[in-house]
Amino acid sequence: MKKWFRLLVPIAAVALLAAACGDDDDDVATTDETAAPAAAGVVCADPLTIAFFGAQTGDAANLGLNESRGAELAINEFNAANPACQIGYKAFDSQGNPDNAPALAQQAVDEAAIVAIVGPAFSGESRTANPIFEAAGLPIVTPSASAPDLSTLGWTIFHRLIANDDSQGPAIAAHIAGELAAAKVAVIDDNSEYGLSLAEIVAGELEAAGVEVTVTDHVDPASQDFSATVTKVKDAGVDVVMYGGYYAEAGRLRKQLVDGGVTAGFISGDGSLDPGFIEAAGAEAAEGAILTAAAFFSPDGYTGGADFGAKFLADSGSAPGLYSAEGYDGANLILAAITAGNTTREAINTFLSTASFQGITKTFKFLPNGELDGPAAIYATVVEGGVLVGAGQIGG
Amino acid sequence: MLLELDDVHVHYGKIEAVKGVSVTVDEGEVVTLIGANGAGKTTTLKAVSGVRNVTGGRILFEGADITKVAPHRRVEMGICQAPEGRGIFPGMTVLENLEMGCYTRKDRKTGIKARDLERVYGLFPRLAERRTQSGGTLSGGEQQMLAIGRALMARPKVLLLDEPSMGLAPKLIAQIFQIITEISRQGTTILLVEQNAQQALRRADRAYILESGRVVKSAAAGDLLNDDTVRQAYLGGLGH
Amino acid sequence: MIATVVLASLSEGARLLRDNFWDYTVTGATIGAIYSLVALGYTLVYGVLRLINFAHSEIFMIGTFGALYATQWLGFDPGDPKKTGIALIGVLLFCLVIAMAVSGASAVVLERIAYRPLRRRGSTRLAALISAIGASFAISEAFALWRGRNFEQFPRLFDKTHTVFTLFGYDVRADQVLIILSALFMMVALDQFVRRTRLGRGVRAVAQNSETAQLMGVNIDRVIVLTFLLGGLMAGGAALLDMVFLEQTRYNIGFILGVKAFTAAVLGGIGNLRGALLGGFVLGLVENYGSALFGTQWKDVISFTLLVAVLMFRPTGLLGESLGKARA
Amino acid sequence: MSTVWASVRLRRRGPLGISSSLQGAWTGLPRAARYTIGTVGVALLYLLPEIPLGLIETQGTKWESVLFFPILIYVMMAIGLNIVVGRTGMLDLGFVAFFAIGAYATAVLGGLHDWNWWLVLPTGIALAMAAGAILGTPTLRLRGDYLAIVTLGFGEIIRLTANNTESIGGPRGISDIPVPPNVGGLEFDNVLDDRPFYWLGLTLVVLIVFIVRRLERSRVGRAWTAIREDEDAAELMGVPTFTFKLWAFAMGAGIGGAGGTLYASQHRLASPGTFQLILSILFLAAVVLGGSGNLVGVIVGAAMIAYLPERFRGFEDKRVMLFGIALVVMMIFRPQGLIPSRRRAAELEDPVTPPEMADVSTSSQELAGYELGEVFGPGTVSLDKPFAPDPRSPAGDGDHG
Amino acid sequence: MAEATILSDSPSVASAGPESGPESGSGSQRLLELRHLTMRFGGVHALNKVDLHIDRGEILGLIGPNGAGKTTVFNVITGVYDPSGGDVLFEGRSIVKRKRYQRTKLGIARTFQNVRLFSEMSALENVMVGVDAQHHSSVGGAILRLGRQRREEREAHERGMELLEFMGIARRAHQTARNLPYGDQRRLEIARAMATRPKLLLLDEPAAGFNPAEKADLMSLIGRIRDDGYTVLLIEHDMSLVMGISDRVAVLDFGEKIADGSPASVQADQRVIEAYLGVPSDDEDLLASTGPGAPGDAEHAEHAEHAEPVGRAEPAGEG
Repeated sequence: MKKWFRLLVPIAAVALLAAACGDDDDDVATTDETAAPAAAGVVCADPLTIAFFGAQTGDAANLGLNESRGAELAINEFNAANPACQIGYKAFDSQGNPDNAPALAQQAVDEAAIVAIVGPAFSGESRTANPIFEAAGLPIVTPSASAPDLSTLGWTIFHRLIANDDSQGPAIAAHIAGELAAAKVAVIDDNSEYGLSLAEIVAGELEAAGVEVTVTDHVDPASQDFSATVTKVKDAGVDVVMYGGYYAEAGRLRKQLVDGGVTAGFISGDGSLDPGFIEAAGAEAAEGAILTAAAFFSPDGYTGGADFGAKFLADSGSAPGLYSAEGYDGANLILAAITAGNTTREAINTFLSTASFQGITKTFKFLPNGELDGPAAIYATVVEGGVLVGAGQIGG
Repeated sequence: MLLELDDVHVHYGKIEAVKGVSVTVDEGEVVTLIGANGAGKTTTLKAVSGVRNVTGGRILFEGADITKVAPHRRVEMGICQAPEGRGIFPGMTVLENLEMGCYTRKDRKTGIKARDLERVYGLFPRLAERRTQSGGTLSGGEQQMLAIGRALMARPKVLLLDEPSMGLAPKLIAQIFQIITEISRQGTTILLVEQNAQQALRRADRAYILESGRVVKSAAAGDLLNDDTVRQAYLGGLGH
Repeated sequence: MIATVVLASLSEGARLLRDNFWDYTVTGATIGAIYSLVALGYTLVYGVLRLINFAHSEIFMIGTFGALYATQWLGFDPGDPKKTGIALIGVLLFCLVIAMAVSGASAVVLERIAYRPLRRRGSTRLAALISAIGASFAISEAFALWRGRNFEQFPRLFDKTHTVFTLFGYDVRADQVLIILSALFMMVALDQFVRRTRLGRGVRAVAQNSETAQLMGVNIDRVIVLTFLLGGLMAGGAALLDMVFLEQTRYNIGFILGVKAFTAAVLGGIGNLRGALLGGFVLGLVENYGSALFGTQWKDVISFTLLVAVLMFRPTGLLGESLGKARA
Repeated sequence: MSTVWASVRLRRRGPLGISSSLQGAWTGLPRAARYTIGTVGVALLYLLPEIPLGLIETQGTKWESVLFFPILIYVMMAIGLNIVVGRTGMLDLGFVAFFAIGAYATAVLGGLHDWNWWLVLPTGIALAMAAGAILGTPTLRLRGDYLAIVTLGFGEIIRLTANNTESIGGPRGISDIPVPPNVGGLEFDNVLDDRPFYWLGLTLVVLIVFIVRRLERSRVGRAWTAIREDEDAAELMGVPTFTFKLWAFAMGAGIGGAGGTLYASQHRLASPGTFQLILSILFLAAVVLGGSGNLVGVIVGAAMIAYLPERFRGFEDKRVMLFGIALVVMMIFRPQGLIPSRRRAAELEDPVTPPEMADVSTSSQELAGYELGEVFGPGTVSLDKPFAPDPRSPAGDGDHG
Repeated sequence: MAEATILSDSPSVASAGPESGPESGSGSQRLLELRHLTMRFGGVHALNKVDLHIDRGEILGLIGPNGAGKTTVFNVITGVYDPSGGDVLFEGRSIVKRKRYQRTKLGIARTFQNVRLFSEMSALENVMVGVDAQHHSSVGGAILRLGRQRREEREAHERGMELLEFMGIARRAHQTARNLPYGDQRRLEIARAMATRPKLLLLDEPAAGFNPAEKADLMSLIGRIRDDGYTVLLIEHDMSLVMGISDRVAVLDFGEKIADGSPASVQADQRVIEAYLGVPSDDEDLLASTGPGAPGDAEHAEHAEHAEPVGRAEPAGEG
């Protein structure tokens, strides 16, 4: 854990520096339609609460905490600026487990003060919780549930703050086929809903682009030893290994591939975009790996996020991570709705579905199915010298 | 007095198997406990060696109260038992089984051990022949010899023998009892539990008759050979 | 249609296995060696107490943290330069001693807290099994609270990519040689200890006939502690080797490995030391070969199917004897 | 018979706890009174979601939802597993497999093939029973620990196969699952109201309890218990042990399947991630915690196992650890479970004259044996070996050489 | 009263099936026949070409020194062991291929040397398991409480109570078997075996651990069981008991039958005396001491010395 911090310190320092050089405008919501919270402040009669839904504990807590701290920061800022409208915050800790989600969702729905949800963080829990939110008309903005089909299930309360895997997958494939100019590719996943979906999309796109996928394999994330997969990859002599899954296994796989003598390039999706990847792989083996996401790993990549890292650190005591900025934006989006005078679930949902809002990560405007309107940006991050370095947009 | 049982009670759960047995064994004696099945003989012996908890009364050894002493400590003090059913370690060789006998001995110098082994092999030449054979493959008689020999390896002050004649051919029974007499002659005190009353009474100095967990009679062994109490307690009163 | 697909993938798997046979063999044997060492702990305790020590996996996990701390105490960081020669041997031995000591000690403590009170009360073995499961939860979760739920990295101590020798075209790596050899050495040492020494005889005696063993002056409590200690030491050894091999650990790392090691112990014949050795290697190899043939995602299915198949035909495992009956 | 496990110092206490005296009071009541109390009790269970219970209710999660899952589902699973473990004495570490089969049957038949829910339920149960029989046929001759590890393996095989099979959704699972048609005021399609599911589930549980009671008090139940107590003696007394073991497995599996069906319909999702090994272990813990073999006991045990972690969500990360510690402490101080089987309750009787062998054949057997079958362990009772009560009796068989 | 009921339910009168009763079935007086029965364990012959028959309605005493193979005979008859050679005929038909529980259904029941009750069940339930052997209702019947199931359940209960009464332990009906006094456990075992409606009842040392008074009770009880029409094969060490009650006695030694005949003729048989007392040896004590014995080698077969903590060494002399 401590090393985790050590790696984050330089990032945080960069963020601080950026903040110092940036302009002094603290306002986050500046669009044509909605005015920034006025100095006089928003006045609201009823107690209102914004809830976070996702893992706070358990194995998947990292991502959940990244997001919830961002949301909390947004609410704290709002409350400081608007003494006459104090917004409550509550976290529902699903541990990322779809089995736990319904009872929690029912509870959230039952609490009248909760007017909107930031989350659920994962696609799996979305499947069991969102029908409940839908039935109750409780709007959600999810910063990270990326399964493409979530927007096809007819949920009117669903809003996704990032591009889904249907955008990320082709971007990765295009990058492999184009930039990396690979002829043979191994597509490996962790046999999870997220990992397998992403891997399948990438493999399909690669085949379509005429790149040969010579190895497909599914590793067991609970298993420590991936040597059978390494042998398979070695046997095929591929140019690039694409992995769909989460950072701990991605790092472990990368390490074992390098140890086994595989020199192919390595690319993985947003699940792997975490400093934990470098830790797990070891700085040496991690070097050069490409990790993509529909978001920047560090908020200073965003135009509006210059001082976000510093504020985040000050507020929560830890550095921001992947989707922290999206969590922050999500909460601000809801706060913008409240600022605009919407205090019921229905009104907020209508606001979310129709309004356009400038966050620090992007401009949010949603299609009727809850997906973002406009081109989806996919960004790459590269491991260089043992740290994650932004490498710009690769698709969208 | 080498060994003394004073009003010993033993329970199995709620069932009282031994109901206040008092037995004394003097140094050099052969004392036998006889009685029908279920009379509490074996349980009494197990209480002496400590593998059964005493629920009442005391056990004294060389004057010290050993009622609460752990079984392995009692072996160190010089109480060693050849258990009912022999308790051979089937996966160990004869030699290893014998070595188990001196498990607690502090003087594990090879010389002394070799001398003890020699003594046992002297008493039981068959064991010497089979020393590398595994215990489970021995015949019943050989196992009994091994059990007694193994107990002797501990150089016990008192040797507890539980039904050494059990399941043996008459010829072997005779041999075993001859050896018991020999062991006693060499100076080891023996407490013998036996169903074969005739043999036991012939070989022992004194005898206790147990019935339903109680001592019903104790006397010099010879006097009991033709005693009616023995017949009653042990042979049963039927069919005459 | 499905049959054709299956056959096609099988024939591709067969080619893969044929072309990389020694690769699969060496990597399978490496993980198999670790399975074997952990399986010894299950088998020892089972042989003496007839208890599935469900928390043994946590003893292993504690060992990995012991090894990790040893390197940290020596001042290693994941990025540090690798050691060679005497220094390397010294570091490895130091970590081994610490891992074994930590695992051994926790196994003894575990026995004292979670099993002995039950034994004293004459509990059923089912109760003991539940207690073991509870202890397993408690220990691993305690580590999760203490160390967090993320993986922690073990530093690279030496150049693993270095090829020691080439086996039919497969470059055998230094860490693989180290793991297989040291595991074998530890297992032989344990086997000899149990067979040749007085204390080992005591363990065997209790396993074969506990009451007679008591009558021979064996302190059963001490033997049981010794059994847990030996199992813990082996798990500690396995923990260091696992850290050298895979270089990361966290609170629940023991769970899957424990299930596998227990499977290996049953496969070889639970209660049988040599069975654990055999079972571990067989499991490691079959898993790897099966992964090649059917795909990695079927790895665990293959292990458990193998287990069921073996038990069908040899209901007491491959070697089938209990610890007690092992011949000298 | 003395294995080391119990050989050392035995201090068996009669489980004279509150529960056993309560049990005594209960059995002492007249029949009518018992029926009345029972009916009122069941009625109260139906009213549970309606009565305000204050602090008893879970705080962070909705009480009505928690009542259905995990509490009711766990109860159902524990009742099923109890037939296998508590009644028949076979250790099953992979019971989650049948839960999974029930859930997937619902998902595939109801979701992919649009079967009527009321047809799906019995089919799911039947499929789970068939799976139990299929698993049982080759494995039931294994004993004790071997059966345990094989069932554990079976549970994992089912989960991994589901995960690897694309046609049933692979890791994504199947999320388009039908709910029961609305009946009267019970709107199963209202996702905001879990009470209809709770009531439906409770009705199923009542029905299952009724069936299991009848089984337990019949020739079948006696055969099960006889197998648990002494399988060989049972067979020699004319019990077709294999058939009845298979029935036990199938009945347990069927109840597990019913649980799976209900769970999948309510969660509208069947995905492999749900059916982890840990669930099997929790179900087993529920059975043992409540009092293996006792129906009321396992119901209470399951309710506790499901309820406590939900109630104490405040402990968040610590609750699994506390649960583990609780299991250990419980096994140390009350190994017979919260509400032990009636038979375990101490009985007063006149003192008897016990021959030494009385303890050899009964009490030590009970003390040393795994409750799950008296002779436990490799190779103890196979037909080619003598009938030795102690697997390790030195002269037990002549093949050590 | 109890006696009368038992009588009415006894195999000779009950019309449980075409095979029941000594007069029906094969019509022969032979109930059980062992032909050249051989049982080997490893290289040891536990039984060597044993021929033995039991006629309907008799009590056959089976005696022999420890390790002679008596319990092995029981185990082969009941199917615990598959014989290495020879045949077992029950009512004229070979049963060696039958499963154990099927043999019980055919009408063979046994008790055990060491009591093996279902220790957590009540005494009544133990006996009911025995009654169940001749019943057929299974899961479906139990759930639906079909007529047959109810009838069978009632019968099991009634017959169980009758048998407990017959054995004099009816007051123990609702006590857990484990908590019964030892003597009652032995009686319960006999009741449980009788509950299966056996045509042939195998009793393995039923008097082991009994005091003389109890033995006398048991003797008269076995007599009554025979009088009710059961056929009894009895292993017993107490010579006075065996000789007093058996119609015929067979003697095994070293796995071979060495004598078979009336008690008196067996007692007079020189080979029997030698088997029991041992061949006179140089030690004169041998003749005086009357412990039975068998050379050790046969013991692997029956491991009698360990699994049978009881029932040895009854002096043979006074029978």
